[in-house]
This record gives sequence, structure tokens and C-alpha cells, in this order.
Amino acid sequence: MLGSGIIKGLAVTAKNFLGSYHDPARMVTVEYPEQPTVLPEAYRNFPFLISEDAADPMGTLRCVSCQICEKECPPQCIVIEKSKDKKPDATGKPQLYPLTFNIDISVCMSCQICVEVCPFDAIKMDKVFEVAVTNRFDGLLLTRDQLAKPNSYYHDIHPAEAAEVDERLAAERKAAEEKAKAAAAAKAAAAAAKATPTPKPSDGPTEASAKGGTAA
Amino acid sequence: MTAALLLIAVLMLGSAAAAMLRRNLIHSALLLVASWTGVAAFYLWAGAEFVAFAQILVYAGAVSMVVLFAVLLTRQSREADLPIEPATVTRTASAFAVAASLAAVIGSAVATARFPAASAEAPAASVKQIGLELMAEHGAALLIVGIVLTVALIGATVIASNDKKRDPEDAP
Amino acid sequence: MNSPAPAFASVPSPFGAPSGPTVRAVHDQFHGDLLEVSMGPQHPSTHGVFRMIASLDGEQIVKLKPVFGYLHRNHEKIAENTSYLASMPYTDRLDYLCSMSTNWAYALAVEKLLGQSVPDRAQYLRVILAEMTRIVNHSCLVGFLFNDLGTSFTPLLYAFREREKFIDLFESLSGSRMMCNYQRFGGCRVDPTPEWLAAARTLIENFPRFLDEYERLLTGNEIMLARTQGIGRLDPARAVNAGITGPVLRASGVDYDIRKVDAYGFYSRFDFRVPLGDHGDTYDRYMLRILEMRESVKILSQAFRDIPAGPIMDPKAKQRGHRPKAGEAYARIEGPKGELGFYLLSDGGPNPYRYRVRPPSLINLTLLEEMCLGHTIADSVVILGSIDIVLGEVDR
Amino acid sequence: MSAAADSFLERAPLELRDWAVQLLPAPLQWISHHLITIVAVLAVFGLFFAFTTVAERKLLGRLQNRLGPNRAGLPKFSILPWHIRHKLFGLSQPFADAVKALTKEDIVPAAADKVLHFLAPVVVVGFSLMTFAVLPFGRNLIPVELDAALLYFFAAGSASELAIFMAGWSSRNKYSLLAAMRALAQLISYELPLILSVVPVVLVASTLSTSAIVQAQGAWTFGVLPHWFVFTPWGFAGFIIFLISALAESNRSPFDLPEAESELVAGHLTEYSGFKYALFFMAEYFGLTALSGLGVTVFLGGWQAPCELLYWVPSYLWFMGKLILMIMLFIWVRGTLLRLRIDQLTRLSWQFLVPLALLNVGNAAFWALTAQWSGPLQLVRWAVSAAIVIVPFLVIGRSLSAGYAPRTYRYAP
Repeated sequence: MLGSGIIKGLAVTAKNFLGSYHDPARMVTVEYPEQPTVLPEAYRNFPFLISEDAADPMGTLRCVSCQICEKECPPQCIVIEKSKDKKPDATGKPQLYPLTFNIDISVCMSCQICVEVCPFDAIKMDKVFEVAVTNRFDGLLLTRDQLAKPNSYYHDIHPAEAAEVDERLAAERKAAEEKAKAAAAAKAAAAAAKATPTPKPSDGPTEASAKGGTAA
Repeated sequence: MTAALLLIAVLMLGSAAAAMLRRNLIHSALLLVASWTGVAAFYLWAGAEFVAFAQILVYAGAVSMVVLFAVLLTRQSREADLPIEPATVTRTASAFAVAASLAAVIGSAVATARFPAASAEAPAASVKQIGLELMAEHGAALLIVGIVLTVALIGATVIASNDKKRDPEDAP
Repeated sequence: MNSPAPAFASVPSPFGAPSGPTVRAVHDQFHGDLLEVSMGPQHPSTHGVFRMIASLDGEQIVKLKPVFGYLHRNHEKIAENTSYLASMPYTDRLDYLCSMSTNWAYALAVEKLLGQSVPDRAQYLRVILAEMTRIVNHSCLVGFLFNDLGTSFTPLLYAFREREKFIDLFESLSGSRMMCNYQRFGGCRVDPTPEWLAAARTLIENFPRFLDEYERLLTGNEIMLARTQGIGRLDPARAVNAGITGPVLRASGVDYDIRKVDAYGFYSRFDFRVPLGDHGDTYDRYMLRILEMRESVKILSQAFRDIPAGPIMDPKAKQRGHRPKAGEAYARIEGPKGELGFYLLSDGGPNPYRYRVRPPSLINLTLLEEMCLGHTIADSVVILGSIDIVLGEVDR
Repeated sequence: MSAAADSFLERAPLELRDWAVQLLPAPLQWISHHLITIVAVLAVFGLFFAFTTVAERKLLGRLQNRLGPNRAGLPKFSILPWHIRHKLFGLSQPFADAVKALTKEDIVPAAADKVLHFLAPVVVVGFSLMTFAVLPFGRNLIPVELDAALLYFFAAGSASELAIFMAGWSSRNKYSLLAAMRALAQLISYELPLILSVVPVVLVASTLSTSAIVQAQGAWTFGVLPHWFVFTPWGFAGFIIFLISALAESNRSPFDLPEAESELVAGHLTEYSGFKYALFFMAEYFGLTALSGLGVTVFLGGWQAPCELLYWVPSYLWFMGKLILMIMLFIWVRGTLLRLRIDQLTRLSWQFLVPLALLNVGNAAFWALTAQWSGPLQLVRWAVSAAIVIVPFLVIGRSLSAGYAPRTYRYAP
């Protein structure tokens, strides 16, 4: 009968009209400023640098400025300048640190390849998406101190991922300490052996522990 | 009441004259519509509501559309303008002669006719009476007018339809 | 209009002399002044920055010239100056509605170049995500098509409401709604959690309910039938000659689905059917998309049922600094819009020597004029909508 | 005139007017009598227009599972204590729109024909407002008691075509001219079924005056079933044809071709902005309200109560209730149906609506002639009348939708 399709269509919109009052699957609008939007844990926006403790963010940056992320970043929006001197990192091994670490977030497309390729878990993806600024040039060029955020903040935004990363780092540090202890014990034993018999030129286990952190 | 009559007359004749003088065709067509509404206002003044609304519905609604469509669809391309020769003595003389004779005929008709007193109260004809009047005495006239209009309508569609053959179906 | 068995030789190739009447001939014949209307790049109904210059005789289109290139971002030249891994996020921006399947096509091409194997669980994940992208893309298209037909956004908002549920799954898996950057050479980047798989399975189970409601709203609608049946008819032989692929080709009745032809990935393990149209008009193209969505739901339910455990990334796969040996590779998948292919020519260096994308949207666009000739402007907008182009892919 | 309906609320508006009129000296009374009516109608239907726009956006929103406008709150300087936070559920949206429309810059294109460009909105709003003069809002709440009221209504309504042409032509814009021609084709081809769908009512009620038509629908059978014309076979068919034509006359949903955004951007309104655009927008809504008011008066029993028990409710509330229902129906159709192409639209009118409307007039004539049949003959009368409506509908409907049917699809082997 001509018009039956139209009537069925009207019935569908009527059902949606009534559904929008009680059926949560239909009424999906979230009134944004008043009701916060719920972001999934894996959500990623612009990167940030992790520092071990919040008190002295610049001092305890995990980043050792190996510049792998600078090379691998597709739009080349990361600029790193190495430091001249070295500074002991969490495991006590002297490491370089970045004097300047700029990310131009107007160029960054938040593809998280820098997070993937970073061997030191120094850079992770943030969840802040309200980044509007009034000045386009230096407003969107985030420097090192704007990027650095404490590890506790990392636990807040990506709990599961942060826990897993910390586990891995703790395991590595324990391994490094055992190696250091074993090296120290071996050295002490060698020194003791050297003190009792005549001193013989033995190079023994050198002081250099495993090359910094985990190898690539 | 005559002040209203004067106003309506000025409106009607003024817009008709302006329609004739305007260079822009669309403006003159719209001024023509204004003069038709003037005629409708005159009917209202005379108390014949039915005819006034019919006048607006038919003229201001439909015939104006026909006029405007006609103006739009005729081609105003350059070569269509006919060259007008300069005015010669014979043509102006014959023009004046025709005008004079026409004025004479209308003048005599107006002079001899006996208009009933303008103040006589117009009969309060209700729509029902008009309907009955039309159907009873003037039924034949109504039917003839109906037939003529239908013939005209069908003729127009036939003429318009064989225009179709002029532009063949060009889609491959 | 449906020509009998398509004899390919006899059919005039679309790239020869234009078969339609030239504008000059038409003008002289009618002495009518053709109204040249440009539906410009910022026209509300063209999908993105696409321009159609139509010469109109009254309401009928006599000549239609598509103009594109407004969104050209030099994608292929950039890819030739960055490493293989670094151009993976750029493939999200090609067809920004289906980033997961575009990533897969690029990963497939590089894996063919590297000779890289992919574990089973990753293959299943890739099929799942590609079919979910097909549903997302088709619901987008169907929504936009009806937006051009004139309903004030109602079907579009219903389709987007369902699409949002899929895109939330993409976001909780890969981190971003549309720019997923999820596939890597040798597998996937993130292993979905059991909760994610459960949520996806429930979503797939009640997706057909939405499709039935959608069809009740629109498929029987008399105005919809009148506006789309018999509009923009595409002859199968001409479609094959013009290299058109995907639902537009299958709507004309040509049985060509790369998931069946190449059986790439694990598609051979799933049984699904390929719907075909008979008339090749806009209505067929619309119905094809609805039926393909139903087939995708079938594939997804099978995939969720028997997805194996195991690694999602080949352990021996390198993470970065890929240097495939000199050679070339061409990999293609059945993207929602048609055959999406990546051709890579490597000279052994870290960057590809030549990087070429086969964009189905652009190639499906070549016969737009032929489909629109003889129809009105209102139809040309609907025909463009039914071809489903995304300007990111057309202009690259 | 059922005497029982003289409750205070019923007579209140008239009492008010008469009290105000006799305050003034004698010569002014005639003028002030009509002036008050005009001001009342303008105020009521001005507000009605304002809240129809909000209702349309909120209803469309709910049809599409989203919220309508709910942000426009009270103006900042209002004295109410809680004015800052309260959002008034979007009810102050129309005033915000009005302020926006007024403050927007009014651009007149250089090549435009200034006089016509300015005159078009004036004509369209003027004529669409004049149509309210003959609608009976309440028992004796009718602005002008005219003998040929219906003819007046259609005469005033038909002049809006002129305004659309003036708007399209004076904008000197390719799109506007194309859209103006399409709008005119649509309006002309739908004016005929609109008038023809009302002719059966005039034939049965044998009068052109709207208040008499509403009187004719006064009685109820068994106290519950009202004698509205819509509950007769020819009345229902006439109502459906009236609805479709009213949709087309006011350029709404399935027929909003002139403003078809997807093709001709904003049709003949492309070159209008600021207050002139708001005037066109307002005129469209006034036209819609007037047409649905006429539909309520002619088919749905104007201000008559649906059943005898509710006669004490003031009559103008019934009229307003039915008017709101009609407008919600228009909004509901706008949220659902697709747009017709110009040739399908005119074909629907000339090949489907006009023949059915003519048959409907014949049907009403049969109904009027067989008025005295009683008992079993009454059933025969209803059956024949229903047949005259349904059989041609099926026959012409099949020929109209020949060749269009949902298809079944084969799958690759």
C-alpha cells in the first residue's frame, strides 16, 4: 500500500523519541563541561617526561638524552640538547641528562612512537586534552620543565601500564644491584687475596657494571 | 467614503501608468500586480467581498505568476529588439486621429449613460445567494466559461508538450 | 540498460574520446544558455573539499567536471623521506574513517618486503579490527547518504550513535578513536584485555538489532525508493574497464571481493557470503553496504568464538630501524571502499625508494560524470554520496 | 450555541476587550476595538512562533536521541537571585535568537535590486499575518467575521508566491533564481490540492465562513464521538490531502526543496542575512501556524470539545491544543522523511493529489445527497463513501509507485 514505508519510518522515529527519555543506550549525550567525559585508560594525547620523584623534577629525570625518540619521531617535533657532564641516575650509574627537551605539540600528532622506541621508559603519553593556549608559537612549544611530571602522576593516569613498567624497572635495578654487589664482593675477595699473597697485576672484574640500564 | 475611493483610484491608475513607463520589465510586471490589487480594493470599497477575494486569488496569485514566468522565459537577447524608425509626419497624424475617435466614442457612452445614485446601499449579497444566482440563471454561462477554460488549458499543454521533441534525450 | 554478457573488447574504453556530447555541440543544438553551476569545495553536501562543475540545461546535467586536490598533503613524497615505521601513523590519515584496515594494508606490504611472519592471534586481531572498521565506515556512509537525501540528520545521528560504540572500543584498545596506529610489521601493538573482547562480543551481538531498525526506517520508504532506484546506473563492463572495485563494483553485479580472491590474512577460515546487486544504481549500492555489514557481523562472531591465545607480536620482529633488502612488494586488502593497495620499492636503505598507494576512492570517482549525465543536481549529490569517497584518500 | 458554556474563563477575553473599549471616547471605540484584537493576535502568535522554533529544535533533538537547546539562560542583568546558573531548559532560546537576528549585519548584494530586495520580506510577512484574521480561536473569538472567510484565507495565502519570486529575482544570484523558479513550481502545483481538499467541507457545511463550519461540527453521538469532519471517509481523505499540501505550501520537510541545503545552499534566501532573513523565517512559521489553524478549524472541529463532558473547558484552549498537536505532527514528519525531487514532487501533486481531491469532492456530494438515509442505509452510505476513497487511492497509488519496490539480493556462489 503506498505510504506504508513512510508510516513504518515514523514509528521508528517515535520509538527513538520515547527511548531517548529512558533508554541509556539511546540517550548518549554527555553534557561536557558539567559532566566530565570518561576517558579509557589507554587514551593518549601529547607525551610527557617522567621524573622519579616530584620534589626535584629536573634532578631525577629518567631521560638520558639518547635521542632515539628524536630520530624516530615521524613529524620530527622533538628537539633534544645533551648535557656535557654526567649525573648519577636512579641506579647510581652516571648518565647524561637533557639540557633542553622541547616538544612542539602543534606539530606532534600523538602517535606514541616515541614511547615505543624509548629504551628507558622516560617518555609516556599524557591524557590532558584541554591544551588551548592564546599564543600559537611559544604557547605550544613545551619545554623540559613543562613536560616533566612525577612518576606518581603516571600511576594516576595509566595505572595498569605504570604498575607493569615499574615492576620491570625494579627487576632491572635489582639485577643491576646484584651484579654490582657481586662485582664488589668479587673485588673485595680479589683485594683480600691480593693482600695475603704477593700482589699480582690482576685486572679482575672491572668497575664498569653492565652498560647503562637495559641494552636496546 | 469618497476620500477612500479617490485614494484607491490614484493607487490603481498610478501603478498602471508606472507599469507602462518603467524600463525594467520585472518592475512593470509587479506594478501591474499592484494595480490589480487596487481593483480588488475598489471591490472591497463597494462592499462586494466575494469578488474582491476572488480577484486577489486569481489575479494577484495566479495570473501574476503567468506574467512573470512569461517575462522570464522570453529571451531578451540583443538581436531580438526591432529597430524603431524615427517618427514621420504621417504616422503621428494617424496616431492622433485614432486617439481622437476613441476618446469621442467613450465620451459619448459615458455622457448618455444614466448611473444610479452613487449613495444607493449596495445589496448585502451573501455568498450563498451569489452561488444560487450563478447556478440558477447563469448556469449555462458558467458551463460555457468552464469549457472554454479547459480547452485553453489542454491547448497550452499540447503546444508545450511538443516542445519536448526539439531537445532529444542527450544522455548516452 | 543492463547490457548482456560483458564483451570487454567491444566496449569503448572510458579513457578514449568522451562519448557524451561536447558542451559546444549541446549549446548550438538547443540555442539554450547552459547554466554553469559550480558546487564548490565548501559546498555542504560534498564530502569534504571536493568540487563539481556542472553545466545544466534547465535541471538536467549536460556536463560534470570533478575538481579535487584541495586536500593534497604530499603523503607519498613524505613517506619516501621517513623510515618504514614512521610512515605507519601517516597511513591513519589517508582514509581517516578506517585507519585500522589502512594500517593493515601497509603492514602487509612491509611484511611481504621483509619476509616477516605474523602469529595467529595477531592475524585474528587484524581480521576482527578490519571487519569492525568496515562496519564503522559503512554506517558512516549510509548516514551521510541520507543526509544528502534531505532528512534533517536523523539517520545520520542513529548511524553515528552506533558507530560511536565501535570507536570507543578502538579508543580503549589503541588509545585514539580514529588515528589508531595499531598495527606493526609482524603483529599488533597492544593485546586486548578479556574485558575488551567481552564488550566487543556483546556489541556485535546487538548490532543487527540496530540494522533491522535502520532498515525499517529507510529501506521500504517510498520517497527513498523513488529518489535512489534507477539513479546513477553503472554498467558492469564499463566499471571493470575503469578499474572500479569494492561495493560500487559488486552493486553492478561483478563478483570480485579480494577477501575471496586473495584470501589474505585468515579470511579463508571464515565462511561469509559476498552480496551482489543487479541494477548497479544508488539503491543497490546502499543495500550492498547494509548486507555487507551483516556479513561482517557474521565474520566477527566467528572470529571472537575461536580467537587463540598466544603472542600478538612475532618475537624475532625488529622494533625499529627496518632495512629491507632491495626489492619491491605490492599488498592489497578489501578495504570498505574497495581495493586498497600499497606498492613499496626498497633500495636497501632505511627509507622506501618508492611508496605508492592505490586509492579506491579516487578510482571509483573516475566514472562520476558518466553516472550523473542526464540526471538533476539533486541526483548528482546522491550519486556522489553513494560512491563513498573520502577526500583524504582521493587527494593523498 | 450551548448556553451552558458561559463560564467566566470562556467570556474573559471578550469582557476584557469590551471593558477597555468603553473607556475610550466614542469615535475612537471602533478603531480601538479592532486595534486590541490585532495586538492580541500578534502577541499570542508572535510568542507562539517563538516557542515553536524552540519546540522544533528540542523535539527534533529528542527524535535524534540528543538534547535540544538548553544553554540559553536569563540575561545577566536580570534581578532574579539565581539568574546566573539557571538555564531555564532552553526556553529563553528564541529571545537569544531574536537578539542574534537583530544584531547581525544586514548585507545587501551590490548587484541586487534594492527596492525588491527590501520589499520581499515585507510582503511575505504581511500577507502571512493577514491570514490569521479569519481563524476562529474560540466560541466567539474571531478577529473578523467574514462571510467568504475561506476565500479570503486562500487569497491572502497565495500572495506569498509573489514575495518568493521577488526575493529570488532581486538577489541577482544564479542559485536564487533557480531556487525561486522551483519554489514557485512547487507552490502553484500544491495550491490546487490544498483548495480542493477544503471544497468538500464547504460543500457539506454549505458555507464559506469559518465560524459556521465550526458550528456545523458541534454535535456528539453518544456524548463521546464528536461530529468532526475528519471522522467521515471523505473528511479523512481530505485531511490527509490537506496535510500533504500544507507541508508543501509552507516549504517544510519532504518538500523543503527551495532551501534544500544539499543542492542550492539556501535557495532564494541565499542573499538575505540579519533581520530580513529572520523575517522570512518568521513568515514561514506564521504560514505554517495559519495553515494548521485552518486544518484544525475545517477538519478537527476548531474550538469544539472532543466529548460532551469536557464542554466546560474554555474553547480557545481546545483550539490551541489541537494547533500544537498539528505542529508537533509537522515537526515529527520533518524529522523522518526524505526530500522529494522537483519532478517527483510536481508529479505527486498533479497525478496523485489532484485526481484524489476531485474524487473527494464527488464523494462529499454523494455524502450530502444521502444525508437523510437512516438505519441500515447509513452503513451502505459509509461503505460506498469509504470505497470512493480507498479504491482510487490503491489504483493511482500503484501506478505512481510502479517499478519502485524493495529488492532481494543474490550472493556470490
